[in-house]
Amino acid sequence: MAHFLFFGKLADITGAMSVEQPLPDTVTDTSTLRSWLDETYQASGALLETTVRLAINSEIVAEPAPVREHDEIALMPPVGGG
Amino acid sequence: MAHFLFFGKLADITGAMSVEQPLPDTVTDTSTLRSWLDETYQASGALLETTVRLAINSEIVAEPAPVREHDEIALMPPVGGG
Amino acid sequence: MFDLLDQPFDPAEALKQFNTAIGGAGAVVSFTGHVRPSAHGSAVTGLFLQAYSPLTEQGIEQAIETATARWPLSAVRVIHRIGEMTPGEAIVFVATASAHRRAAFEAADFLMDYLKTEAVFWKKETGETGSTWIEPRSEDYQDRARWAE
Amino acid sequence: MFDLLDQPFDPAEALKQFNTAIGGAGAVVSFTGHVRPSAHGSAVTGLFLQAYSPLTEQGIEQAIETATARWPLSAVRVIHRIGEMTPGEAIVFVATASAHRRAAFEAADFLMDYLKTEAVFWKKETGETGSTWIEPRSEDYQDRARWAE
Repeated sequence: MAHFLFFGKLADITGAMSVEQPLPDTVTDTSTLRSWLDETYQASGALLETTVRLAINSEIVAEPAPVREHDEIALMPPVGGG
Repeated sequence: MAHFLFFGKLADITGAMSVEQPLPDTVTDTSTLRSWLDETYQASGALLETTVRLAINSEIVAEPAPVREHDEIALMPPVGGG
Repeated sequence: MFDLLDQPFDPAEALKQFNTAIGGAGAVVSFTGHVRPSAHGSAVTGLFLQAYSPLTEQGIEQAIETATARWPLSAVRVIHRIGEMTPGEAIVFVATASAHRRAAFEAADFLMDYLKTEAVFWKKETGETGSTWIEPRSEDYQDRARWAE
Repeated sequence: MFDLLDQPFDPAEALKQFNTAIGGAGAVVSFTGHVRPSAHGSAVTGLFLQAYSPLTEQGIEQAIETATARWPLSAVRVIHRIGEMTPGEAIVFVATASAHRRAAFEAADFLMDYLKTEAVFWKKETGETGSTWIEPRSEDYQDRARWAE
């Protein structure tokens, strides 16, 4: 199982903020991951956008990066507080 | 009588912050005023400096400007608070 | 130095506490961001701030270190709210203390630009016509770009 | 909007009062100047601030009007001490409120540059080795020149 976190507007698109889900064998890196997630959640490309960054196990990664079972994978749309 | 106010470091030079004093007949404008005051208080040119501005009756004046008996004449070295 | 709070706080109280620890600095600058009562002419009823720990905290602590290395600061304080907020409440408080006025101003300004564009938060505004996720405006990114070395 | 005080005041209390009157502005910046405990490596024991009423008040009110015309501010507050002060006490407090973060920062910065170089005050610092009248430094005049239109 991988642990997915959809932050900000992405949770509205996927319908969940936190999801535990096994990775299919075809998903080995962030590129195949994004395509699979975008299709699974019918996100119409929202999860493919370069403005959406990925953090794996609490570290923002330069893509492509490998993904593995048991990773915590966060999908982060543009950030900003204050 | 004119009313003289010496602000900041100028009071240390003249020995007084506030002085009532008649204007001599020779003093008719800010130029003759400065020379007369500088000599009277042995200020060694400190009252002639262009960084010392004059306010007459609570208004900073462009020099030369006329001076008269009963004026309140303030000699103001460089200002700055905060 | 930095706190993430899920409860309201009083920025004046934060300034009072900060002033007890400024180590003789002559200049103190504070910035407070409050939830606005309206946006684009329509009433705002609430704001929701989401963070991602520990990424959010790590990023802000790094930004404070950057500010401290770049300007001669004797103290820095950052408080940021998360969770549900109502109009008027303080979202963010930044205070800087320095012997130098410009350093205190610039460091507070720099930290706010970081918080607005790079700090790991997501912000949802709720109004009369529903909820919208708010992203930084282009002005925010331009402000942030002023500090590139 | 502006007060000249001959008694100590608490800048945090001033911020608290200011925050009650910011009219829904999202951004509040405050600057506080404190009497430094030392200058040029030697202890400061006191600071004396002299004003010339009503010139001092008129000038500051004019500067506030200039700031209000130049930036979209919903509130401005300036407090300035006169008389004898001791290290740590607040000399000056400036607060600005705006819907726009940059406006609040710039207006506070502008008002401080005015107060440092053009406000009608004279400042005498007393230390272990006697008293000195303090005039603005060249940096202060350079800071002030940034706002020339």
